[in-house]
Amino acid sequence: MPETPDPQSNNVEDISARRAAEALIVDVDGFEGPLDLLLMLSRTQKVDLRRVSVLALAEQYLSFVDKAKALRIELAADYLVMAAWLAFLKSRLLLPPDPEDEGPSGEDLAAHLAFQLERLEAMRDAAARLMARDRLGRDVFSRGQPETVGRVRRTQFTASLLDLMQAYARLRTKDEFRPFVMDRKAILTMEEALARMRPLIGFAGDWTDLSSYLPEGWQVDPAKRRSATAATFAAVLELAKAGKVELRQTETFAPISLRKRSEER
Amino acid sequence: MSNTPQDVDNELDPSLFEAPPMGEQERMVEAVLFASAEPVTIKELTARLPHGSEPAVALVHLEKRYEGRGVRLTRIGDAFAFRTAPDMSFLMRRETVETRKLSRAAIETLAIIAYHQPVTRAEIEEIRGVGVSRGTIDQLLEMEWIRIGRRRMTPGRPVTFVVTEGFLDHFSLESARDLPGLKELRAAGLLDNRPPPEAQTAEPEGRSEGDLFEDGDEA
Amino acid sequence: MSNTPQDVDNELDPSLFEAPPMGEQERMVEAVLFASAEPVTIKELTARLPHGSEPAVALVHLEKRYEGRGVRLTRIGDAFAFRTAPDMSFLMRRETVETRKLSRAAIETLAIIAYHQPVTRAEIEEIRGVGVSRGTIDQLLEMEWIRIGRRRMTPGRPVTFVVTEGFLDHFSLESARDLPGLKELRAAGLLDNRPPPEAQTAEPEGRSEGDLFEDGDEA
Repeated sequence: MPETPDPQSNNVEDISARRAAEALIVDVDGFEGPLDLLLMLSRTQKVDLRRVSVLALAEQYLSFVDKAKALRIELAADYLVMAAWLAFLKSRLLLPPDPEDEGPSGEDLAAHLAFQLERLEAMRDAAARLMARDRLGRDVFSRGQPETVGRVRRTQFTASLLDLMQAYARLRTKDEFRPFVMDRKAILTMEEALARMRPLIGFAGDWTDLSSYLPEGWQVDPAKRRSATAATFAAVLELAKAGKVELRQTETFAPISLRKRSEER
Repeated sequence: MSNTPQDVDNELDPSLFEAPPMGEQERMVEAVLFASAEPVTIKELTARLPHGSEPAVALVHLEKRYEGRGVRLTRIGDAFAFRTAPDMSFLMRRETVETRKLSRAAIETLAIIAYHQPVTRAEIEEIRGVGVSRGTIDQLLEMEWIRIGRRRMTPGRPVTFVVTEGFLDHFSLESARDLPGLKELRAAGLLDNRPPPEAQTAEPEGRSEGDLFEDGDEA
Repeated sequence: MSNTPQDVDNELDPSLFEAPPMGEQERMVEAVLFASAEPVTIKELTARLPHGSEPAVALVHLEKRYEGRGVRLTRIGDAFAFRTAPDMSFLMRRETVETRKLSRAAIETLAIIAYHQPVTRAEIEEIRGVGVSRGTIDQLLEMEWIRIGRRRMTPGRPVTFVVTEGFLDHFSLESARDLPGLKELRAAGLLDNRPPPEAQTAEPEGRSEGDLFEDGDEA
């Protein structure tokens, strides 16, 4: 949250607005989706949400997306979908209405967006008020020593809905889980492959076929070979990401080969 | 406190025994509620107290007796429990239980369920403008703050979510009607399920406001 | 009740603040005793109440206030606690219900009945991939979570099982149709969890609790 700017001084406001904009750019991860981001941007307009300028908001959002792109920040798809929609909305709001056009007017769309923002803000506010209530175990407390005086004991079996649903889920997906549970012996994990590859790559000065790195005893049985290939490939990707090796594949489905990265010291 | 216990299941058995005097009934309700950490329903009180007792009346007396004390009688849905007075919380550091910290997404999802119930997952997502992440609903179910309600009678018959008595108990609410700001939100139209303008042709979904807090479903 | 609280650890801090009025102290002691999981000593009360309080005096008032009530202030060694009045013990009997988790066999059988009702025993066995012992079905029948439904009009006319109102009540469901489907379970993150440790072959240590109530049908 950027600090609220001092209304007295334009200069301060300028700086903090800029800071807020920068914070936005850096902190895309902090947003719970495009609507949340729009709500945040709308606060810079400092008006009642019912009077928010959706046009200005659309422009702010679009410039945010541009800046993020310039900084090569990868935006999740839904942010881009929203950007496209806002660009469309902007054009609707700016151009005179086309009588041929069937769809809802720009004003209708803008009004709905304003409603969504207001509703989201209202729910935020409600959530905060809810969490601030007197809460059991924090503000109010139940009897610390419930009593059980009588000697009549009756066993009652119980289960929660979650138990029930999980039991059912477990049953219905038994087959999906099978490879994990039953066939453990034929699985090479990526960690194992990685542990194996790390000392080996020091020797890979020249391009070498990935398949030559499969561990002993894992090359013949198809199931084992498949698992070992997948794990080794994943391990090699990790190593490539860490800058330790280079990978090469001359065409689709061609063998993959690797070598130690030359700059590695 | 409107249930009169007489008409619950005693028709068969014309009072062979006198019900205990109200003062005694009050003591009994007091003892039962004191002995339990969980809220006790009027129905259960009726079943446990001697034949012919009127726990609902006893509860009114009891509530008055504990007014302003360090411990109070609180109502949670159809049930009652003793709880410490909120202004005593500063003494309770030792009893305070660390509640699992809820994510912002979980808190908002919970609020949306409470204020819009019964509400489908798609509606929650529509309000938040973002998918409900895996595990959020799961976590709220596990905490027993929400439960599955009736399916919505719309295409796909999606399940709905509603809040539980445990939720009411945790947040010191007598009923979901007492949620803070509920009336204002409703008056401002912010609890309406207003479809986006594109969907003008779509069906109006048959959800009036009255749908929000249906309680005729104890069937 | 002899300790005077002043001499405990307050020498450093000559009473800057007035002690709260006795009525308030009484409320505080009441709340602390109520919420505490164990009897509380005067020493501890002194440490927890605001500076200058006299819990020993407050306890005397409190004891008087609860005289003849359904709950009493009782002394246990050096400590104090609330206890239900001895003549109320007949009401406490139902409190001692011991709850145990259903065995895995039972919960799975129950889940299948809930999702597939009406369902025959042979069908249950087919879905579970393992025989269903009589004990499991009997247990669920006895709990009144399932009942016998209509006979299936197939050779042998096998009985079917369906879930009861009691089942719906326990799981806070409005109808069995409100149970979420597989897709919804997945969306809620319930299916993507790795299989529970019990599912990993039949390692003996993975089956602590379920084992206790095993009814021998998976052996």
